[in-house]
Amino acid sequence: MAESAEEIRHHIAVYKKVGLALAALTVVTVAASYLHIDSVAMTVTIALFIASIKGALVACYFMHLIDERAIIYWVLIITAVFFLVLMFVPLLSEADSVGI
Amino acid sequence: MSAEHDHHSEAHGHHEQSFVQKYVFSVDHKVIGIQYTISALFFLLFGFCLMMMMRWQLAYPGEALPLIGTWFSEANMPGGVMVPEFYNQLGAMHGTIMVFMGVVPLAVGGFGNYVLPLQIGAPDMAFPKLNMASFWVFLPGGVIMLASFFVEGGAAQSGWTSYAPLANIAPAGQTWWLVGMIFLITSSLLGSINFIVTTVQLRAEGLSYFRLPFFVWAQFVTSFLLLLAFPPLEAAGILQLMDRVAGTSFFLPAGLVITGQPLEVAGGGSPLLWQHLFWFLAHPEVYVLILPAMGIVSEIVANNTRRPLWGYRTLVYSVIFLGFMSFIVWAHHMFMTGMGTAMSTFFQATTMIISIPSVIILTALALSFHGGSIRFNTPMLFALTFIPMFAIGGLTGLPLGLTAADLHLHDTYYVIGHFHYVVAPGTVFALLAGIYYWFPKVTGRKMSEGLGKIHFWLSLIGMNVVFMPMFSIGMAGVSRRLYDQTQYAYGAQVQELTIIGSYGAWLLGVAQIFFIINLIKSIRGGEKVESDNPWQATTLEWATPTPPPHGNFTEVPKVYRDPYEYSVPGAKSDFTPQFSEEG
Amino acid sequence: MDEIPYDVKPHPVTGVYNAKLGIWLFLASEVMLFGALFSSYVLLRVGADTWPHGYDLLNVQLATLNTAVLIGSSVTVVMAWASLKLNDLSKAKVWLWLTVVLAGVFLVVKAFEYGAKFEHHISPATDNFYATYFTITGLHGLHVIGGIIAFLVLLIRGDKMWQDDSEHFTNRVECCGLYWHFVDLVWIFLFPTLYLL
Amino acid sequence: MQQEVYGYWLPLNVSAHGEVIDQLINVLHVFMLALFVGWGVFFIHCLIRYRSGANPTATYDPIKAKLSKYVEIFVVVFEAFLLVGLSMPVWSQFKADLPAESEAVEIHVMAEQFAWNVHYPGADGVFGRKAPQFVTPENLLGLDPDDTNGKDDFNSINNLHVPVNRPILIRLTSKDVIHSFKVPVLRLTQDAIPGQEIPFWFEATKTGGFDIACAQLCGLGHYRMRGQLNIQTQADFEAWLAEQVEEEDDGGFAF
Repeated sequence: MAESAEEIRHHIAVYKKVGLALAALTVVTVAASYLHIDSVAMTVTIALFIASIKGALVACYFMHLIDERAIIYWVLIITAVFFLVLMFVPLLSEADSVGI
Repeated sequence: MSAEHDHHSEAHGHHEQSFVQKYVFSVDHKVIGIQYTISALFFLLFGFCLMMMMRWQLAYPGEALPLIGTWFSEANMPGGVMVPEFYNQLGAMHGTIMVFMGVVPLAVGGFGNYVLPLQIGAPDMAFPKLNMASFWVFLPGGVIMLASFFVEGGAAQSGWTSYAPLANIAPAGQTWWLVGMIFLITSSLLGSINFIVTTVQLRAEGLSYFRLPFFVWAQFVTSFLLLLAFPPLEAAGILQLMDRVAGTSFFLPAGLVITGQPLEVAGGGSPLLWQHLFWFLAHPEVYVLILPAMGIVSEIVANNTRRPLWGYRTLVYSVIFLGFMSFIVWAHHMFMTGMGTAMSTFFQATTMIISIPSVIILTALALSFHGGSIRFNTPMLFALTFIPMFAIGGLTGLPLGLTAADLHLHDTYYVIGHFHYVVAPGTVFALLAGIYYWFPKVTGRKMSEGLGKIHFWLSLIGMNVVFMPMFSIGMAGVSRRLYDQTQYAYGAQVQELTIIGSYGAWLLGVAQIFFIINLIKSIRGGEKVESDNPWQATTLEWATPTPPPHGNFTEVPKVYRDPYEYSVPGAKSDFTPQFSEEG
Repeated sequence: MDEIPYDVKPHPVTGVYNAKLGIWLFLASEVMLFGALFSSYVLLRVGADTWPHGYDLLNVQLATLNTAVLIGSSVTVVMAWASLKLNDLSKAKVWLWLTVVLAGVFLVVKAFEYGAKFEHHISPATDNFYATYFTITGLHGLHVIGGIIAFLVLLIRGDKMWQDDSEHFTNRVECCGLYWHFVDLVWIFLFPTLYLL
Repeated sequence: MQQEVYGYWLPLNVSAHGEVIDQLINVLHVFMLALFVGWGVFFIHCLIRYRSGANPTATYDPIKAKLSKYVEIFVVVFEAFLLVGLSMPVWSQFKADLPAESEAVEIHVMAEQFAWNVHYPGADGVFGRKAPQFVTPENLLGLDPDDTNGKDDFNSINNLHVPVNRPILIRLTSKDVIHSFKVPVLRLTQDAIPGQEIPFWFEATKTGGFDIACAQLCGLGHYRMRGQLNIQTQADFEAWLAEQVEEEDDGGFAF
């Protein structure tokens, strides 16, 4: 974690840039949705792609994940694994169901 | 220290504390541990009483409950005879109380809170106020659950699993159940955060991860399970609450006809969604019930065989692997919901895999006895009995994990027998062992060995007489949750086994009277312990004064060796504590 | 032994103080909570015969405004923390007040959105689209309220806390900030999933 | 021919697929018992041999336990065998290989609190369309009155008649909550999920009358949601069908 005043000032500059980037990406998301692309897969991909970039920016810079300690990374990696299980396994089960 | 300045030390202030601060809204992990223990024991007893009433109905369906039958309302027990609705309430609440208000709060809230900080050499939990909050969220949750017996239509009656849509259309008690669950879940979450941070951050100097007592490892893994598995059930609870209160249909498909009347909801929901979210929690929950028990048993076994646990590292790796795998086996509870071949193959494979670390843990514990010098005191009797009892529970899980065998055994008494062997003679025995074992540290007095042994032998017989026949009853095909199994030809055939089981349950009840007497007697007049380390144990909790004061340790503890250094060749005595400098 | 170690100062091995690890663990559980809700949403939507497009039914303009407001509040809260790091309490308090105001704006806008729906007799019971919309945004709204309460506590007790132990206070702002960014993060995913797909 | 149908272990098996299941369950229990007894003998031996009275000083060094390793490997291999060799084939036969509709006798079962509605297609062999909005006390199945295919359909409440030695294809639904269709003698359990139609099949190998139970808690009447399974010879079954169809002709709905 940055301690010196200079590093903090550098951080502040980064925060402003990230804030602007997020605002810009929000505009892009909304603009993209006005295109009303026919393919559902395409729409979902674009929307989630932009959201992921925004999320990554918030997590990396505002939440300082870009230079966080190993212990925090471990917690998040474990969480991410079970998050993916939670997101996809029920869906796969549903898809594999013999019922109609 | 000025008044301005003591906000850190509010938790550990030297100033005189009022009774309320000391015993009610205490931030001391030991007081909170005792609060959890006492409330959990009370809930366990209550849940057990519900079960003893159910056993009457099972053994003698339709006959008036003797002695206490007239205490109940006409709606529940007209003429002392239990009605099916009331039976279902007792069943659902027995499960909920035992799991969420009894065993977990005792194993994690009670033992974890009291013992874990002591074993790692910490002055308290990392967040004492959060710890207090966790208990004071737990208790209202429990009270809401019990209060639901008195609302219109009675308590929740859709099983402890609260499957939709049955739970969606159940009387108001179900709403109370959901609210109560949200409290209990929140309490567990707060607790688990505290446990993990405490274990990671507050270990004494020299206490590396591989020198942690196995109990701490078990609690550590358990906390991760609670942290990550409980939120999905909280989400599910919120969704079911919305279904019941706001008229949504998350779990309700269109076109339901309830007792001839179409159900006026938008539809489009999925009943199986509830099961996925529920079991995503409830399978890890099984390991939340069993891992702390394994931890307690390991402590007591090492202490009373007077030798190191066999394969400490293997045990640690197994417990981590168990914790991880427990997240990806849940749908073996759902084999009969119309699951196809791909997913069922995946889930039966993971289920078989998860049995391996359990086998390894049991083997390691059994091998620990080889070459020991075994003392048979009451805590040890309970702890060593845990091992074969858990083995029966574990082994009978195998047929249930294989889809083909499950085709016959699914939702029969075989299942009930299986998981009760894991949780009742398994976990509950381990918890009782823990009470006998740590009692001298908490109170400065030993519990009576004589009463303890009566308690043990009666409980052992009672437990097995209740649960062993269930395998046979289940094999014969009798479904669980039946108000009266004699309705079916094959149920009537095995009714006598059910009657025998009921007598076992009542014997078990009698056995607990000895335990209660022992507790009360020993607190007031038990034999005083002469030393701070009466069992001659090696772990850090025995380095504190008895009972441990605020802040636990009189000097900052330091750790020099592995947790179970018993009978080290060339050592002065047969135990070399972790905190002892010279070996 | 009385003081709890590493309450304020980072642990020499893990490099974090207790509350920071604690708040991340809490966020991990929150990921699973919202994860379960997202998972339910996907399962219901995939299983539905028809599912409306959010932009046909919901007010995208207001939601875009709200996205901007929340992003703004994330910037202000991180600025508050940076100001404290630079030893400037009064500036930090301004940033925190700004955060609370922005969070308030978010809730007011949300209230207008809800109000418009209720006026048209649209409720969670209408269909599963609205059920998920109201449930997830409602829970998110509760998180926003929680954040406001946390920031108000920090503001009201700020001077005293800062005097007692400035580092401890800075840590508290950092932890509340982490929580607040997470609330922002959830919204960043909620916005396209509910409004734009 | 007197044969015990129900007892203290597996009941009589009357299904074609049940034999493998029984084999699996029995083999597994022998394995479990062997493991438990072997392990228990070692355990009790340790308790007696190493009690503090007999062995005042414990050994610090762990025993080298090769045997336990072999046992663990054996357990793994054996579980893999059970899984791949016995369990999976039964399941895929049961779930994936549904019999062709031309060969099988198709029957619809609709569960409700607290009864099994068994829907037969009648003389024309075609099922009438069903929809929840048509459900009335006279029309429990919710048959569409405008669908001519449904005119001769009949509902046999809690009474499932099937012919022996023929594949029976059941399509299972539920009107209200989750139920579970369980017939112990058929080694069969299948949940009935509202909003879903789940197909499954079996082939009965013996005639007789047996219990159908509900295996999933479905409310206060769960315990008495009992149905009767009648496995008949082909001739008896056809005679029964004809009788039902006749009643249907006489009095409209035969409910």
